Amino acid sequence: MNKPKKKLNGNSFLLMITILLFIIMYAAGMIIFADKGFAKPQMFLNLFISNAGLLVIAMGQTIVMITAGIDISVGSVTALVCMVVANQMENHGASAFTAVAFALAIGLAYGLIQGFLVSYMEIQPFIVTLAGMFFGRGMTSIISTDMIAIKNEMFLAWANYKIYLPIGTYSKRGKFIPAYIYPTVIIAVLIFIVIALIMKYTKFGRSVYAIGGNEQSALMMGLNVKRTKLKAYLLDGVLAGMGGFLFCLNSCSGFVEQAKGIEMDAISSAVIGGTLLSGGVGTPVGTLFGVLIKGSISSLITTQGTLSSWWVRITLSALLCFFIVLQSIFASLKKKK
Amino acid sequence: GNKDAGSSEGGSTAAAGSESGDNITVGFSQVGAESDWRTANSESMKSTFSEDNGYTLIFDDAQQKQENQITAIRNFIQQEVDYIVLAPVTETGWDTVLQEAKDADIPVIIVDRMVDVSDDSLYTAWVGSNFELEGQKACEWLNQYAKAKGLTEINIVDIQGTIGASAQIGRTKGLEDAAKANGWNLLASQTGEFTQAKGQEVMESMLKQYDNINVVYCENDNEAFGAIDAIKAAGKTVGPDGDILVMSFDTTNAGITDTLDGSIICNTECNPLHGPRVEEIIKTLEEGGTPDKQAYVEEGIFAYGSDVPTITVDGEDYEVTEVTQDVIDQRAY
Amino acid sequence: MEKDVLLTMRDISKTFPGVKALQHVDFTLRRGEIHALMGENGAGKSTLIKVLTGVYEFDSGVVRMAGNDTPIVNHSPQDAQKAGISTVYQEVNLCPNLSVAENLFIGREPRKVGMIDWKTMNRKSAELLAELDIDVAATMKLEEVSLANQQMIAIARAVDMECQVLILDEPTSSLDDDEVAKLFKLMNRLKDKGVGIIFVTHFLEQVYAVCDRITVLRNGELVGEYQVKDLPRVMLVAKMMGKDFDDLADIKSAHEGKGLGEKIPVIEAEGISHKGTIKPFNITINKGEVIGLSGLLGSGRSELVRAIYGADKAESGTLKVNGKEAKINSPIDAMKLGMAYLPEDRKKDGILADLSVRENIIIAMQAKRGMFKPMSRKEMEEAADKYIEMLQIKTASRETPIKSLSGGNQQKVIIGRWLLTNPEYLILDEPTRGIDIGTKTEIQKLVLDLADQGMAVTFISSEVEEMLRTCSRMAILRDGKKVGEIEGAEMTQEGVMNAIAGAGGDEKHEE
Amino acid sequence: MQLQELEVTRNMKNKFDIRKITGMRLFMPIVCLLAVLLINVITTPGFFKVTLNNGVLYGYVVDVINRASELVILAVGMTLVTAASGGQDISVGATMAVAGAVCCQILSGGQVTTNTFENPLILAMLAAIVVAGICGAFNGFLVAKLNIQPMVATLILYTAGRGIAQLITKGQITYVRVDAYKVFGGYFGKCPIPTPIFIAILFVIIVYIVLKKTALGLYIESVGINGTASRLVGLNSTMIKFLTYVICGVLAGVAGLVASSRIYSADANNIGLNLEMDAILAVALGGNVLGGGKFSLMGSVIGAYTIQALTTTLYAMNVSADQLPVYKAIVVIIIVTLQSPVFKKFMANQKAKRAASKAVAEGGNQS
Ligand SMILES: Nc1ncnc2c1ncn2[C@@H]1O[C@H](COP(=O)(O)OP(=O)(O)OP(=O)(O)O)[C@@H](O)[C@H]1O
Ligand SMILES: Nc1ncnc2c1ncn2[C@@H]1O[C@H](COP(=O)(O)OP(=O)(O)OP(=O)(O)O)[C@@H](O)[C@H]1O
Ligand SMILES: [Mg+2]
Ligand SMILES: [Mg+2]
Repeated sequence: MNKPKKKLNGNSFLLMITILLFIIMYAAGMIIFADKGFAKPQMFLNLFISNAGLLVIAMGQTIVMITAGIDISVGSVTALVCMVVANQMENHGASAFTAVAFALAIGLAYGLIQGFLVSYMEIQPFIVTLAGMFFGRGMTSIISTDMIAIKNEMFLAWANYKIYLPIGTYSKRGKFIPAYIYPTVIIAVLIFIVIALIMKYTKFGRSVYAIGGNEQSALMMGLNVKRTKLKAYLLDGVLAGMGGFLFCLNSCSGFVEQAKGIEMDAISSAVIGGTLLSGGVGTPVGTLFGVLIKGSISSLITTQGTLSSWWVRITLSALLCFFIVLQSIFASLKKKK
Repeated sequence: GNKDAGSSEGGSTAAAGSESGDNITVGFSQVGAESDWRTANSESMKSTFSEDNGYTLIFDDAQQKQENQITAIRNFIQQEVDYIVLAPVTETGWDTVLQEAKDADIPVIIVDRMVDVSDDSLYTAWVGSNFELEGQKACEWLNQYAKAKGLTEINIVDIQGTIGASAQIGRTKGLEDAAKANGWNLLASQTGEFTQAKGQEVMESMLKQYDNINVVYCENDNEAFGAIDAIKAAGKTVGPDGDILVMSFDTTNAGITDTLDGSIICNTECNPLHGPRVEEIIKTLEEGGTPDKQAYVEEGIFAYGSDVPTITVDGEDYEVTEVTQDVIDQRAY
Repeated sequence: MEKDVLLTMRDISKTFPGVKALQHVDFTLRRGEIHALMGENGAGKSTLIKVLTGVYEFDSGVVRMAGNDTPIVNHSPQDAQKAGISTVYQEVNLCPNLSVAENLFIGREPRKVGMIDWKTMNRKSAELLAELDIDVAATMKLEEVSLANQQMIAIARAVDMECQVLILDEPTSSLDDDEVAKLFKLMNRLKDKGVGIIFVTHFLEQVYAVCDRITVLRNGELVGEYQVKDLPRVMLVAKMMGKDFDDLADIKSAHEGKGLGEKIPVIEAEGISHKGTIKPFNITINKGEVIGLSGLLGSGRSELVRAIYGADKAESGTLKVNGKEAKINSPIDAMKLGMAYLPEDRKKDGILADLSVRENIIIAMQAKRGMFKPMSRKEMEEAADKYIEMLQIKTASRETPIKSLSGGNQQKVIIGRWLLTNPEYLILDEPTRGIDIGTKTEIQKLVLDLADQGMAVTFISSEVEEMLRTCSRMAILRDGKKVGEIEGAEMTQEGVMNAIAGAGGDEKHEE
Repeated sequence: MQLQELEVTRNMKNKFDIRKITGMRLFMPIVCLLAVLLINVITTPGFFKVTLNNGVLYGYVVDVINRASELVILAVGMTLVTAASGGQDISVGATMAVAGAVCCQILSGGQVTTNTFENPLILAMLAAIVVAGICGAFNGFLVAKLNIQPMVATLILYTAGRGIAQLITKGQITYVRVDAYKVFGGYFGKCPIPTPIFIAILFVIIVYIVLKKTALGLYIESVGINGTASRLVGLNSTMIKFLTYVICGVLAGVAGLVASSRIYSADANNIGLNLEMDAILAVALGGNVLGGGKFSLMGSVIGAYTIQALTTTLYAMNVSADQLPVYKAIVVIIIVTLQSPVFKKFMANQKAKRAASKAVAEGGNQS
């Protein structure tokens, strides 16, 4: 009687659609802009190189969004991390290792405080993290209003260490150029894998989903809602700190205006990847594709390269809109079935 | 059209390309379109590197984000452009990506802000404004003007640009040094974020705190407009015969119009027309020459009336242009 | 402490703003007993349970558990679980976004090298589901499961936990007889193992079928603790209500013959169907008639009325209202034609949790009148007061948010909401779910009264007896198909059962 | 026993008035606003001085009320959107820029600066508000009809909006140097009170009356609390959500016109910049739940004034603008903590404890 029907449920269906749309879009880009190098493997790797920090930050964002929360402070945490890291190394002679510790400590502190306010004080996450965003940005400028360039040798060695891959392309001049990545990519991908495993295979991960699905029920089912939420924000904070550090490895500097709007990128990546702001739904894999999709939309626009500033903004959001609407249409089609 | 793959041999690809009717490809990463100045700057690039002039311009708008620019440059490298022109959002953090460009043998020309890199060979040349010099010029003008007018006590407030922007840093430094040197009374500094609305709000607040302000040093024209409104709303007057002198930078069309009637007493230019300068550099490179590492664009200083005909900064003389309708009409931006 | 006492609660008091929910209540649970907790709606049963499991903090009193000399206080359901108390709460409390298996095992997932072992979890779930005869796949998402099965899953979860005390707060309210029987079997098994079970229900026959002892609450106060055998039914009801009451009164015969002689159809549905669930369906509902829809769980009763009401769009078929063909695209169209629909899932489709009782009562009327004709404050208050009075809704005031009412009282508010719109055709999908027996009889009477006044009613209930008492005609559904109508003499418990099970009853449909 | 009860009721009667006030939903927001203002009594003695300067009212307090106007207007729209859809419209700042751009471009007839109206003012303003309404409708369509999450749906115009505004102004700031245009952000005739104050109050009153005189308020709350249940009681959830977004768009348009009139120009990059966050903050400071449902319009309005009071206060204290967010963050956290359910419960418990010990003491005396 109990035939377990192997049917694709709504969410994994959407994830498939998202991945498919990404592949179609990227393939289209490769065909249209073949002469502009879009088809090169390095172009694809660049998506990861440029978005390593964002990917890690978006992982944290995904987790808090699944608890039905949100964290809009990640951008300013990133800026704060970059500034502190740069300031410590350049003005206080800290080593690159100490800098990593600072980055994680900032993330941890943010996670603890915001997590406490959200879970134990029951203050709305948007407001808590909005305050966190204000605070981080303000602190950054209190530390220094100047731009600080990082000249620390070990740090630069990390940042500039190219890892060549056994693939590559020939340049117009006939030179073989091997494809490469930076260590940041490896770290980001590792973190992604760890988070994906945590969300799928640990009690904490599943509790996060349960809380997002229905907080009251989760409580009644005997889950420790408050502690789980605190942990979620803690993890998010640490990931923001880590992401900030990766971001810093990419930009090698600290300044006030850094990473503005990263929070919106992280949120929209997660959403494109199928995470619901109302909680309970979303996967790290989805978010990965969300990041890749956002990255390739920008990449397509840059490659096109004849748009004026305002058309860039409009096109960017038109593509985003197209994507989101398409998803929503697929979702409702699925529901009707 | 970038179909010169066949004719590509050695380093003179682009030159060969342009001779055979093919275009030189230039990738330009612009900060954004945050001000009229920036729009004029983009326009200058676009009109210089047009198809008609034998170029293909790949324009990228970074929307004020450095990370976008880093991505864009990587993209340009993959597109194998002939030159990269970079108007950096920030001065710092370019080592890695410029190294990638260097590895790919693509010359990089920096415009507007300078970059702060560990190795100067990472970029080929720089074209831009000297913001500190702008500040020094403006302050020197004020110094001369005060002498000419017999102003003994100068109570000045500084409406700064967006904190951390090169223009803000340079212009503020110019003022702070001059205030110290000349014994001016620098009452307060507060950022107006280069906008009219904030400029007005900040000025309103300053006027309530200090009633002896006689000079306002606005770090761009928009802030100056706001400040003028705030001053008028407070029942004071601006201009040579008024209560408060308003100084400004950028010399946009709207700004210089206010200089015509003295509302803005002195307006220091910040020239956005970088296109021709960059083209000169590219031409030099195409011909196998070595361009100057640094090239400042020429910038004037405009003032109401002719009380101060010339100023001297660091031993160099600069002529002060008296604003007339003709001057305004003849300006390109 | 007595030797087999598992749990004692002494002198428990709990107040909510404006409500004294519990006052000096004592309760004792013994090993291996099924202990019924009885009382009218709002008597404080759920509150007592929630106090015990740490959902609410209590104001005063002492809780002790066997083998523990010091009083215990559970600060959260988690603590309660650790203390060996496993609970099924009144409203289904599961996570809709997780799979069935996860809902069964969350918080105690089987692990392998520290990671959740999904394979084992799904297998164990399948076993558990099979054991309880629940026809859902372990990998299904919970929100795709019908309410009744969700209820069963919640029970399965609670039962599967190693516990000393099992609490079931109205677990049977949306189950049909088969499921109830299954549940009872299970309860008896646990009882034999020495588990103490607290059982809340409004079905008296269920109390007498399984329980050993009864504790009665009234208005938050303890009435007393009794052995089942010492407390006949009539007395139990009297204790609960504080007055004598004969729930077995034949309310129907009083109305017999009062119905309209002439049959004037109000609703004529022809070929109504809904994708996947309802096969083309004909039904006529006359003025002054109460039609029952009967069938097993998931037979499509709810879906059918939803399609008529426009809550789901019907795929095919025509609908005539008062002889005129009607186009119904959304509930408001149906309402304008004089329909009213009381949904079965109160929590999801019924209550507007944060709004006051008053607003919850008038909202449908207000929607019908339209945005630009707001009801005056006075009108609203009068309407609210009328139904609070009429349905004996227990609430601190009419401005109390509905979410702080007891489950049964919430249901009454929703009934009031629809009566206020003065419908010509009223659809009631499980209207007496979670309602105490006094009020249940009142509602049944009310339905018959309304029918006498010419209202057409469709009545859905999992309780056959209740249907027999109220309906003048019954349509039987099976697997989304109408398989017959019964009327008059056929309308007996047996007749209905036979009809539901299919002719002869030999091909008894398994659920 | 009975005596004691009597005692309690008597005590309650004495305290009744205070309780009624402290129980009000607006109590906390008002207290917070007053607290922020009170800081100034100590730090900036002249803060509350209002003088008639040059025929207009002049002083910090006037500044607070005046500068808060756009925020107040936005907060009203944001409140409705939040209540109905349980999400926020983050495109309002960009919509303001679009409205400003449309208005100024029409007035200047496409030129960069103008000293005379090229087209009638009323036409330009109407067009601007209509365009803003269309922006709102676009958001509303995505949210209500396509069921896209509000923050993401509005993210589209959040990014595109300023681009569209720049497209309209061709990337330049359009100046309308005509005195008649400065009225909305300045002064009207000889009236000593800045016009934006009136505009803000006017729109608050309009929305308030609409909510009072129609059932819209109830509909919005109902839809925000439970969309499915609302549909079943005959509400058109889609339409109601859509409507709130349109209203929000229109109000953003009005705010855009005020902001544009203040600087008599259309600055696509800066009009309404970051104002969406402040508007959301205002809604929260007003004691509203960002998850939708019941709402308090006046709470949001008070929240908006609180934010501006805070900003002006910090300016008056000479806090540098780039460091200001730090203080703002701290104050915001303090305010929301004071309003949080946990804190309220804690206070209630404390009070109950005190009352209990007092009752015990009194009871002891009497027996
Ligand atoms: N969270 C709450 N806030 C305020 N009052 C509440 C709350 N929960 C319950 N009450 C009140 O406490 C009283 C007891 O409610 P309870 O839910 O315990 O009743 P019940 O016996 O379970 O009734 P039912 O049979 O209807 O489920 C009711 O008057 C109810 O209004
Ligand atoms: N929430 C739901 N999600 C998915 N399928 C459902 C849901 N509710 C019911 N169904 C399915 O729809 C069909 C008809 O269900 P319906 O609720 O109409 O039955 P019913 O006769 O009213 O039974 P019940 O006593 O459970 O209300 C069944 O196959 C059932 O499994
Ligand atoms: Mg109950
Ligand atoms: Mg049903």
